[in-house]
Amino acid sequence: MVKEIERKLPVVHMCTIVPISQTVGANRIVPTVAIPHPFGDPSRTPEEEKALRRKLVERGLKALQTEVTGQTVFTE
Amino acid sequence: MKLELHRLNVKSLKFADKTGFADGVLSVNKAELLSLIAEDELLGKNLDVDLAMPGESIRVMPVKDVIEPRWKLEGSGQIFPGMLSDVETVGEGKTLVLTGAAVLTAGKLVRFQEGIIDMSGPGADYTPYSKTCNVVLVLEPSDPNMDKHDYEKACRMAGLKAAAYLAKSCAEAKPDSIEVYEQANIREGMNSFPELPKVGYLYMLQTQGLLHDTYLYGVDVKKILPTFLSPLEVMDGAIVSGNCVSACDKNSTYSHLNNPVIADMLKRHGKDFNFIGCIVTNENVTLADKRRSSSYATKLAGMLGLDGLVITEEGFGNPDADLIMNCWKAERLGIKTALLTDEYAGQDGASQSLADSCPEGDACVTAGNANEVITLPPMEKVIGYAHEANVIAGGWNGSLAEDGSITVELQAITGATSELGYTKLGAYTI
Amino acid sequence: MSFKVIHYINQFYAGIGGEEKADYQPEIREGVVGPGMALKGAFKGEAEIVATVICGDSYFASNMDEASAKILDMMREYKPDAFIAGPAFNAGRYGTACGAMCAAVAKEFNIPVISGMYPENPGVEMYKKFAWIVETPDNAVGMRKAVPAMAKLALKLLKGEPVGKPEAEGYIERGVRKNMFYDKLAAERCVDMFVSKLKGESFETEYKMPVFDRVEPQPAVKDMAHATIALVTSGGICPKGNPDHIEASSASKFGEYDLTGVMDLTSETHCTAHGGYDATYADQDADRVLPVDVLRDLEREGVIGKLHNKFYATVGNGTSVANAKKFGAEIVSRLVADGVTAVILTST
Amino acid sequence: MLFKLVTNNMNLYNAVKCGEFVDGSSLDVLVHVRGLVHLGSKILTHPLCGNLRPNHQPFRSVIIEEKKGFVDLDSLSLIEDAVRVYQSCALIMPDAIDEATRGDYAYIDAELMKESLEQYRLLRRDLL
Repeated sequence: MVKEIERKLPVVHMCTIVPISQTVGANRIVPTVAIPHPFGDPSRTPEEEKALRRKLVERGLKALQTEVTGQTVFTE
Repeated sequence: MKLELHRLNVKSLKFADKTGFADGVLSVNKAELLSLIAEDELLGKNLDVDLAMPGESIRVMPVKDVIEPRWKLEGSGQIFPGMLSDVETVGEGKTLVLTGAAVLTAGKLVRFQEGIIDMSGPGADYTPYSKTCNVVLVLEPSDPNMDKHDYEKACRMAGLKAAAYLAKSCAEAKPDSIEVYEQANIREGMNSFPELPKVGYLYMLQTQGLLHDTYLYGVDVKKILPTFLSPLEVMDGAIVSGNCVSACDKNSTYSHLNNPVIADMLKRHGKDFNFIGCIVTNENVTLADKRRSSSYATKLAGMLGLDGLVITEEGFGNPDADLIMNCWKAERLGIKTALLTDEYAGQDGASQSLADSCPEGDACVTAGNANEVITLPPMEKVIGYAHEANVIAGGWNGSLAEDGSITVELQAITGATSELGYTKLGAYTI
Repeated sequence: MSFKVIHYINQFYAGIGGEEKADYQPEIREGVVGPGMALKGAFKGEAEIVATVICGDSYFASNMDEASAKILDMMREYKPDAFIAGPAFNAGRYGTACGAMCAAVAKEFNIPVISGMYPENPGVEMYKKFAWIVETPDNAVGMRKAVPAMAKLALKLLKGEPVGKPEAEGYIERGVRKNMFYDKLAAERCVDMFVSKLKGESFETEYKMPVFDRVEPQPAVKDMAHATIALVTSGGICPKGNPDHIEASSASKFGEYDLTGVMDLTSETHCTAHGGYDATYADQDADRVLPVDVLRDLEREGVIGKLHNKFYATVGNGTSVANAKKFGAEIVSRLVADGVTAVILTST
Repeated sequence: MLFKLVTNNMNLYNAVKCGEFVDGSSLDVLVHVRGLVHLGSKILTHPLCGNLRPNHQPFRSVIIEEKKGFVDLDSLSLIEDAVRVYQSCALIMPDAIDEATRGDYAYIDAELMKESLEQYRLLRRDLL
């Protein structure tokens, strides 16, 4: 799916299991928290959780604004 | 290392007063053979020996192991070292082979592991052991509540004993043919055929625990680190099956002795490649073991400077993980691989065949889909227990019809999808 | 006695009419109608078309279960030995109907089912497992080529003759494994293949393991403050109640959902349809899979131009590569049409 | 490190120091393990052990190291594959088979796990 999108639009794949993302052919990859809650962490307070989520989304936006030539994993 | 196989071509079987071989007929003294296996007090009183010949309307089930009768006439050690005989190294000298004969161990174990051998009809096409003249041991435990480890061992030993006994009793006969095999030591082997690629055989053995075990010189293979072995040792019974699951793709002791991959690699040695030897490895249940063994086995291949490995799997499911690890670890060391496995694609053939895969596994031969369903028509005679069809692997409740026909998946047929490649079965995508 | 075949065609090939008649209800007629004539000729008397089922494409598409049940009932009295549908060429709804009917007939009567389609017809991907689909050109000009191939395959199946590999027989690979006896032992075949691989010669593996290809990355987004960002997820997030009935695994569809005015996903409004992970956390707060709340904040703060007012969701779990590709292609063409700049794809 | 057995085999559950009993099918066991792996637990024994086709294995037992954090990739691919295998075929429910056969299945399952349980010191000594 990610490859088909990438044929026409820039896409950042945000997911927990980076190797799977690499296997399916994503070019911009941002690792997330956990499979059942990629953008959250139920052990934190709702405020902390949202801050965590925002950090991840900002990282995703940064990835979209970065030129890449091949598969790149953005960890900060 | 030099081994001569002295072959007697067995074309028929009969019961007689004396066990021996003449004019293609293997005579069996039933009482003597019975008393030999009855020595084991773990076995019960109602033991029997029966004969099943190719083309007869006979069904043998459930079958545990198939063993080819062999006996060493000369050379160090004796057949099935560490198991039946002393632990001395084998693979040299002269070994008598009753070609065309086999011992089948049949009887109840834990119930759902053993297979079916039909001597005629459609089922016969799927098992290599419908073409052998079979001496069938029908076994039972002396105590129905006996520990299953003990009983599995008793059955295993009964088969090996019978096979050795039959061959030993024919030691005086003049062989119909003699095959000579020579295996150079590593130094010589490495220096011969410098223009040819050096290759090995990675021999994976089922080792998951009770009823899923294999023995090397009597050692439980799940406890070894991968090790190097000459193909000639395999011909003398260095590897013995203690494996009962599943009938279609467990490697019988017979198929170890006659390993067709080894046979073909020896045939092409010096022509297409330089065959250096076998690396034996295991298929254990823990992931640490799987990682260790695959790394170690491929490391051995790397240390030997091999250019290629043929890899055979035993079993399916989690051994697929071992197969795949062996494959990509070898390929990443620059060692080219070809894989031999079987498939579990569902009765309709539409499921994914293997539980694991890797892009490096681009040369893969399969011995067929073990889930394909077959109906075996009734036979005039059943040796063993036909009603087990309802509980063996590959059968289901209702597999056995009233007329005696049995509808099962191929996995219930002994050797049907042999991953040593001992049948012509394969699969393709429609 | 020749074999009895039932033929399925749509309203167009029955000469009833085009799109305006696509809601035509199923009927069965004795004997041959339309392209059945060509089939009949190709059978050369070895099989006979005893009846022809006609159904409008739209009618079938919008009443699938009902239509196929009705058609099966109509067919019963003819006791067919085989079922042939189409050929449908590249007509999507016709192909889907042919495929669905083949699958239903095979299940109900356990007889050979054959259709003919262009490889890109969506009916192929959906039904190739259940039917023999002969590869045809993309339009009816290919009728002359398609019909004899379908008839030949049908006769082979009716006579119980073994069917060869797809390329030899002209059908589209079904992805189903079938056993056969080769001339050589598996061991010998393996060593043969091994030698070919060592020598660098070409060889054909007997079992293909999955492989993956790559796509060139798109250029970066230059002006994020004016960009429209869309959210897409394979994590199965959908409005509560899963209105489109997206399957928990092996999804056959994706959903398009409106985000107009949605500032935050809550347990009241959204849930996950995904069956491949513990749904507790996503059901409590779907922002954990699809971060709508944060993107709304960023939109308000001007970090991004805006959040696209629709999001797209499917379930990645067990979904076939072909379906995933199809979803991706369809979604991105809608996004491009809506003027979206870039995509955040979230997966679990 | 917390080693733990996840199983639907009551006999085995009763024989270990640390276990989690799943009241259900073999697939239920695998799905439960999958949930734990998704949260960071590591699988220590292959979820498909035993050379029986899934429709002949009413019991499943998996040893895991329970923890939270990064997903262990080997564990993940193993458990996802195992779940896929079990989802693709008919299952036997433990309570749908006669007692003698069920006993055999439970025994085999226990035997296959025994060495691994010993290796991770999970077997209760008082039962040895």
